[in-house]
Amino acid sequence: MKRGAVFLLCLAWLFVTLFPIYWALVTSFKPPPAVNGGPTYLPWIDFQPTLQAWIDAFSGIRGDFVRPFVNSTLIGLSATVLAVAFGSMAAYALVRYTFRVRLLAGVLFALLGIGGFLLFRDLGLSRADSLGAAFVLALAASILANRLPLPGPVLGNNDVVFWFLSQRMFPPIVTAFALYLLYSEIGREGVKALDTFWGMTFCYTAFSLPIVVWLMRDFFQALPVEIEEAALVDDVPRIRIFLEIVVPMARPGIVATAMITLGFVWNEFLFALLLTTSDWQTLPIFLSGQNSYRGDEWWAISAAAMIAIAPMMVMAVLLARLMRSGLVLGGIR
Amino acid sequence: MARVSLKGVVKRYGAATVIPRLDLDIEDREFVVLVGPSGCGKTTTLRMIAGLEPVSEGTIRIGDRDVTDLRPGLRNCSMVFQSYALYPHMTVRDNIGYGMRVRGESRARIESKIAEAARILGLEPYLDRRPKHLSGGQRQRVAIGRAIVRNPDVFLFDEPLSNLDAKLRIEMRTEIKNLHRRLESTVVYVTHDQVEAMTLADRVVVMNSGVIEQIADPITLYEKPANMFVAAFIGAPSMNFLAVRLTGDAVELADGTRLPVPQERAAALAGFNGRSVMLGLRPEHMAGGEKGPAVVTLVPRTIEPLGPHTLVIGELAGTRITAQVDARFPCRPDEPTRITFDMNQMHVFDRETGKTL
Amino acid sequence: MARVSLKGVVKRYGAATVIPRLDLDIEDREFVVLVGPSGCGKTTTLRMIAGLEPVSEGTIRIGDRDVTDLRPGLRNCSMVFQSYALYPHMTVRDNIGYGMRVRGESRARIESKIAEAARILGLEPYLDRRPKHLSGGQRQRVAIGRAIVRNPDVFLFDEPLSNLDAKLRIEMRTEIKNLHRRLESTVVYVTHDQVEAMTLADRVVVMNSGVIEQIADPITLYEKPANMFVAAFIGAPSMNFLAVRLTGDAVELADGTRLPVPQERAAALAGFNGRSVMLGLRPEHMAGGEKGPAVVTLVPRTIEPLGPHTLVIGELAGTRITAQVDARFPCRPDEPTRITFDMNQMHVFDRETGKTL
Amino acid sequence: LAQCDPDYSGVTLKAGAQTGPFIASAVQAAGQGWAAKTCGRVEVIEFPFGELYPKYLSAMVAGEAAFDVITFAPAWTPDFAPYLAEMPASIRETEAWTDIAEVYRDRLMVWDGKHMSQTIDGDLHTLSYRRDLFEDPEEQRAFRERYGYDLAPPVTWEQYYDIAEFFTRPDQGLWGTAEAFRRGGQQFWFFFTHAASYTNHPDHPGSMFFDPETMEAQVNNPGWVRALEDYIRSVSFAPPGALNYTSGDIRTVFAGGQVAMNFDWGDTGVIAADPKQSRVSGHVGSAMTPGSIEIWNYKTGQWDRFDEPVHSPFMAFGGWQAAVPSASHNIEAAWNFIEFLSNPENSAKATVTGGSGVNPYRISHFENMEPWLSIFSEGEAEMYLAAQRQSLEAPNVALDMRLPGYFSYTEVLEIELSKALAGDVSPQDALDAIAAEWNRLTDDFGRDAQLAAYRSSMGLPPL
Amino acid sequence: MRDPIKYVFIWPAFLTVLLVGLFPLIYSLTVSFQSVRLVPPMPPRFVGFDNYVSLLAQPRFWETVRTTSLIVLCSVACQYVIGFAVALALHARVPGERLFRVSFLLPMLMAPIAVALVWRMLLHSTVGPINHAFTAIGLPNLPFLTRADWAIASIIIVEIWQWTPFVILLMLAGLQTLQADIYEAAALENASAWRQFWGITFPMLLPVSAAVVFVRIIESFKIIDTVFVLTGGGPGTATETLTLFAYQEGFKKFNLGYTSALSFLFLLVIMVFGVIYLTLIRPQIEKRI
Ligand SMILES: Nc1ncnc2c1ncn2[C@@H]1O[C@H](COP(=O)(O)OP(=O)(O)OP(=O)(O)O)[C@@H](O)[C@H]1O
Ligand SMILES: Nc1ncnc2c1ncn2[C@@H]1O[C@H](COP(=O)(O)OP(=O)(O)OP(=O)(O)O)[C@@H](O)[C@H]1O
Ligand SMILES: [Mg+2]
Ligand SMILES: [Mg+2]
Repeated sequence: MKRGAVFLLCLAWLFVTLFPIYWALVTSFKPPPAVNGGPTYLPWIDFQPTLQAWIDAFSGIRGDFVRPFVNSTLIGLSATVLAVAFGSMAAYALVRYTFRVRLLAGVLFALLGIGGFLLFRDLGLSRADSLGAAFVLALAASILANRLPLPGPVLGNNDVVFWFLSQRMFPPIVTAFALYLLYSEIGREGVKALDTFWGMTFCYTAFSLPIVVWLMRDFFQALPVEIEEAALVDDVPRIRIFLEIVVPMARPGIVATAMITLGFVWNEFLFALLLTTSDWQTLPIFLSGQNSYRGDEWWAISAAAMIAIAPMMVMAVLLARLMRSGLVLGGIR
Repeated sequence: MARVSLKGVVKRYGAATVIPRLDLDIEDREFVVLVGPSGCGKTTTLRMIAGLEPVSEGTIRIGDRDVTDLRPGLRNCSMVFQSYALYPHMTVRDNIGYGMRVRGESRARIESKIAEAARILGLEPYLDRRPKHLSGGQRQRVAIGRAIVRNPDVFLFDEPLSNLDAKLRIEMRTEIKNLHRRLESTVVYVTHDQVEAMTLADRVVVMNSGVIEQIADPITLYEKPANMFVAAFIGAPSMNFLAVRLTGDAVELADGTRLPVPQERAAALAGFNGRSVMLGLRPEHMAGGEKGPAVVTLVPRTIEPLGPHTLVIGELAGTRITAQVDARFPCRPDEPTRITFDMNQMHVFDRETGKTL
Repeated sequence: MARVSLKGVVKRYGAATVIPRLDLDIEDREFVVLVGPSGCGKTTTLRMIAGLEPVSEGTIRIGDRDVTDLRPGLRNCSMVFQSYALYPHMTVRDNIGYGMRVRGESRARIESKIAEAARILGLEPYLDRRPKHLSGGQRQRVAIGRAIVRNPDVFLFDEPLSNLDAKLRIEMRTEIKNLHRRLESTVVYVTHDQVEAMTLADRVVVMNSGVIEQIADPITLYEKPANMFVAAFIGAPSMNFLAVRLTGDAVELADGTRLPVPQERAAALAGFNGRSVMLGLRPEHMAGGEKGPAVVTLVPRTIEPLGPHTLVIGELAGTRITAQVDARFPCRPDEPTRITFDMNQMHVFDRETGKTL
Repeated sequence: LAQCDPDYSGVTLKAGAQTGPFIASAVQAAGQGWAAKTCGRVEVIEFPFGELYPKYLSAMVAGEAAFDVITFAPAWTPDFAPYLAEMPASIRETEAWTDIAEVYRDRLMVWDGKHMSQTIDGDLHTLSYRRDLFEDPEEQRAFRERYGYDLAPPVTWEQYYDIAEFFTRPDQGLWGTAEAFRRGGQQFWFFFTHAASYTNHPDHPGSMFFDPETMEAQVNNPGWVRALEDYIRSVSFAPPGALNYTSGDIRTVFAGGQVAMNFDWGDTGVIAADPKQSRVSGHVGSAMTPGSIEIWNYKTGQWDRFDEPVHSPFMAFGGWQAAVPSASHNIEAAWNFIEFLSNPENSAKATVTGGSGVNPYRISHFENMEPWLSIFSEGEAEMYLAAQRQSLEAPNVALDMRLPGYFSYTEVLEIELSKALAGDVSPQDALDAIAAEWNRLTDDFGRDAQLAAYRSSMGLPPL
Repeated sequence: MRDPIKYVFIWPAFLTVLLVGLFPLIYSLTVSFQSVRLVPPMPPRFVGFDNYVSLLAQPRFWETVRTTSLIVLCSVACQYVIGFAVALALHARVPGERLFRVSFLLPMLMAPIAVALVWRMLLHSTVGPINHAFTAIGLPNLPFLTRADWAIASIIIVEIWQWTPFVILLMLAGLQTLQADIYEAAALENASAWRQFWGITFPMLLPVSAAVVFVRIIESFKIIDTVFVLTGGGPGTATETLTLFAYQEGFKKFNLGYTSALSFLFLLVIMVFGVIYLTLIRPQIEKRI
């Protein structure tokens, strides 16, 4: 009886979960009158399905989805690869080594960053140049400062992880907007960053890194250190240990993390909205444009939505399989 | 193959001093076993030798090199970990050969070394399996195989058998001993199982809280423990201790019972006459019934028949005592029983310092 | 307190039959220990009694109730899990009191029961700690405390000591035994450590692959094992087995060595004359030197001094043999040694069925 | 290649447009034609309407050559003008030039006295109604009985609401009218159409939004209040959920037969005529949006009465335009393409292509009836074109607002409108709030500069 | 150990985040103290805290804070309750569990934009099935997206639909870390399922819960896509969230200084919420660890 109730709860939630997806799917096969005349539910019974919306989608009448699709795929994959590569490396270092960062050095970085920027700009450098100069100056100064026995608290590995994570706490509009300003400044210097593959890839890499570091750190922490020590004793260089032993061992974790990252990049809207104009538009932007001048052509919108969802559905299946074998477990502390 | 020597080695973790000061010399080709209770610093010592843990003070030498600040890879030690630490994604062959490949040895040489190790360890049928398809004992042997292809100066073993079941443990013990004989290498072996220590070692180092309590060969350890700690640690069931007063030719228990001391022992202890000391006697040096001059009455609380003999646990003069008696010796809980002590085997310790007198 | 009886109990997991058919009667206030190698179905049996695992066939009775289909909460059993299964987020006090609070007992009563359990188990200083701040032995006692405040009909212990170190294990063994005596409850205790089984049990149930091999008191088990499995399983080091032929007043080894059989044993075995059988002899029933009529020459491969005695491991007629000799008995690896067998203690088994003849 | 004329082989023009099919498909189609003719290539980049302005602006401000051709709303011209390349004079010397309706040619395509852009679509609001209902004798009789005059396309807003009320019959799934009410759904143009009738005084051209002498916001004068009250009234005659309607929705509900009339850009007529999408095809009538007898005179602060209803058809949005950012590397080719896109032949084809979104803006579009017959019956076509042309040529046609900082002005407008529609604030309060913000914005942006811009956009000479 | 290789490992990530993620903030911070407008173009000038002051004085800012908080708190609370319940159900090994697991994950992986589009269709007053179902059982046609309170409720519902899977995923992972034997011990004490939940499951998962809820709160505060598509912030500004507000200011009006200031106020709001949350929850967690 109790199991029955539990099963019913699951069924209810299944319905809640699947109905909207089902609705989008059937709607994409409806002819316009079957949509506008009020809801219809079952193909062949309520209405005669048609492939028109799909034909339209593929023929590009409502905007060409192939290009955003390709863009999303390229940017998604490269950002994922970079984020997972950089993030895993950082997470690994954070698990296996200790880092000590003086708070004062961090503060110095921020102060020098702002001050340097203002100073250089007043000295007549262009905004992008003064930004770059301030960055280098601040970074160099704070690295040096970190060596000095400055007073004040010393931050350890957990703080560094938190620093990475705090990235996610910033409202994206703050960073996206700032990044937009930065990119356009750089653009004015002649290095195009807005609406470029690298611009998008770096942006997504940076904003996926916190999650990757967070997740991968847990996966690495779960790995037995002795295996690496065995290799160390065998005189295997760290880089090779990482690449040939750690990475293969953490592969399930890496795959799970990569999929979560890919999902994030694939679905991301705000950065894409702000930082792309034409060449590197991504799928969510394409989707948001499906509101039409002519009114909502729900069949077309549904087809477009299905196109955007499909790859993620495949991922859901894979992720669920990983989840079953308990691999996502590492994601918890 | 080489000598290993630790001089004035200190290890601190933050504020906690784990090893206050350690001096240890291990001869070339010697099989040294470190034993001690959990947390006494055995693993730490081993890892410092391997270079996996930096020393806080002191120097470590292997052969004629000072390796104190050398990174692990350059010390030419091989280590077998408690958890085996096999590379899970590699086959047995690759596990054994990986280090050589990294060092860039020739393929032919790698192959022949793997083949040789596999032959020695009886791993030929499993060369293409992954670790997870091996049994515990097989994994153990792979870990050893990985260590021997290196021709290391020193073998380091960290509780390699503790994950195995009793039967396999006994088998592997024999194999390791044989291996040592064949490879003629210096071995430092950590365990907290004293049977393992006794059966394997040329010399046993008994540690406690980071301090070496005694270094000696197994039989000396059993027969002439340097102090109460060693006496209690070596031998199972543990040695019994009774607070007694020495009165020339006998010892007097708290309840007034007097136990005669054999002549030669009494002579040796003459200097301590009248002193309160600790009397140590192993359960196996007791017997049921009245078979000698030193007889006490024990009220058994628990009777533990082990088959060949039976343990009688009871109280004597306010101290818990375990006696090992013959399996057929009749005794029942709560019925006072006569137990004979073999006072020839007695040990006497200083009450304050615990040192053997 | 109550009898426990399992009748025709079968347990299947899907297609795999883990327990083919089990009949077991446990008397009121009896301390029964289930032993057997890993995976033989000990835990499963215990869990079926507790109701945590449904039986596939058969009935289980506790006292005069048929509890086969009763849910665990209503069977009035207490169980101590191998992993202790303490509630990690509760203090010791809450861990012990949780069940009573669930049952809605009065606060005063709960407090007094907790206090009593804490006193019995020496847990008073730790009542406000959480499990993770306790040592293994203390956790163990909390788990027991949780079990005893319940006044259960039956206590179930699943390898409660296997996570403890040797010393603590011996202590806790004694405590459990005392507890049983004090609480006068029926206890079913699972272990795969045969020393534990021997020392604790009123009766030991030896299981193998879901089948009961023998039920007997410890000494009987040691002295009169029903078959080779029990003989090998009980006793450490394990019994030695040699394939021999019975020739009236002697047994003949594969290499032709003849060992005389004592009169009374020979008489009992007369019916099997000329048959090939298995001879079983425990290491502790051998001795170094020529001390009796049955003497063999053993080439020791390994010598393991254990302190009180030494194990000599070598081959005899193609079979590996372990002999236990006196610590002082001189022998060295690879030098043939004379070993005497105490043929009075020999066991003879059917070669096919393994049954004791 | 000999047939490339002029030869733009190797040139790829990037043309921005809102997400298709509207306009984008017209650009696309023209692009193919242009490619065949000149060997160049046109790549259409599409954005949702809401993103178009920021995308263009940010790209142009950043000086990126992201676009060679942009298609946009006239209202944005003031913000874009500094970054646009002027139309080459050669285009203005052709015959096709004079064919463009005057209001586009001389007003909307001009900023600061220069021709900066090319209209590629005509836009104003006209009324559509269902002839099957309006011409049903039963209905006519019932209407007459109830309101005392004949049922016909409304000429004043009073009639409009009488008719709307008459046809509001939820039990039959029929409602009176539909207008766009959703924030961000072209809502305020519908409101402006109401407002134009009450505030676009024939004697004071350009006084609808601001006082053209002081730049004082007029948006809270009694004419506007009345318009807002009307606009709010429309909700009660619209289908449920109408508050969420965009201009797109009102077309679908009209084509779906759920409302008796609506007013909209030319699209309703085209969509409703298409039997594939429409349940009322063949029954669509068109007319000018209603007018008013009374118009507010901002100078005197009084309502002026006229003998006949004055129609002030509203040039809502003002039709899509095309222009060339000065950052483009292909300015010449880009203008060549725009000329091609808007030449009489191509544009005529586009006006009658379903889904092109292009509505008539050339005289020839109205005069050449033939292409229209492919979608309309003859009667429908005549009525449709007549309504369009009449509106376009109406003497008191009202121009849309064009100002620098356009979005700042319309944002507060949209917000307050939505609040008023939701009943959270009274119409007067809403409009007062808008006026206050408009004045503040004007001050912020520089009153003189804004005034000059406003006068320019309304076709008034500089002060 | 002092091993310089560790810098090789950490610097790529560190630099990327510093360069792309954090450093622009410094720039943006300086902008927030200036008046920078692209439309109509005006030269930047330093205005001190003016942008902040005028924002704080603006009711619209506080309204968006209120709206966003409301959406966040309601939706996260529901996500947590439903997600936990579903995770418990899945953990109980219901039949068809595999199918459930896959399907339950789906919404989380879908683009919020697509989700919002689909839901706009579902909630549509005339062509949507939800209103259709409601009218069929005699309820009035509900103004899901057109009345302020309904619109907020709709957004909350969509948020719940999309993000409950996240809670399910992590709570399930958390549940898997719980030892079965603890429950068996409780079952032997005859504790009911209800008591087991409150006595064991809930307190033991409190740390995980706290983390999940924290992440959801932080992430929810960023909501824009859903609102953007579903209501566009309307009716009026009833459903305008902080991010949407900032977007309008920045990318419609190109009022850059103002927008930067707004962004930093936004950051402040999130931090206030984060700190309040952590101070409330931490003692609870510490009490139990
Ligand atoms: N990283 C560390 N930080 C602080 N203390 C540590 C660390 N590693 C070990 N210790 C402490 O050092 C002491 C010695 O540890 P070590 O691992 O050497 O013990 P051990 O003798 O090997 O014990 P066992 O038999 O349990 O393996 C222990 O008290 C332990 O708590
Ligand atoms: N849920 C299960 N599904 C299938 N087989 C199981 C399951 N649980 C136990 N088994 C099998 O049942 C057999 C008996 O298991 P049980 O846990 O009772 O062994 P045990 O005697 O307690 O062993 P150990 O000493 O290792 O605890 C084992 O072979 C085990 O693989
Ligand atoms: Mg250790
Ligand atoms: Mg078990």
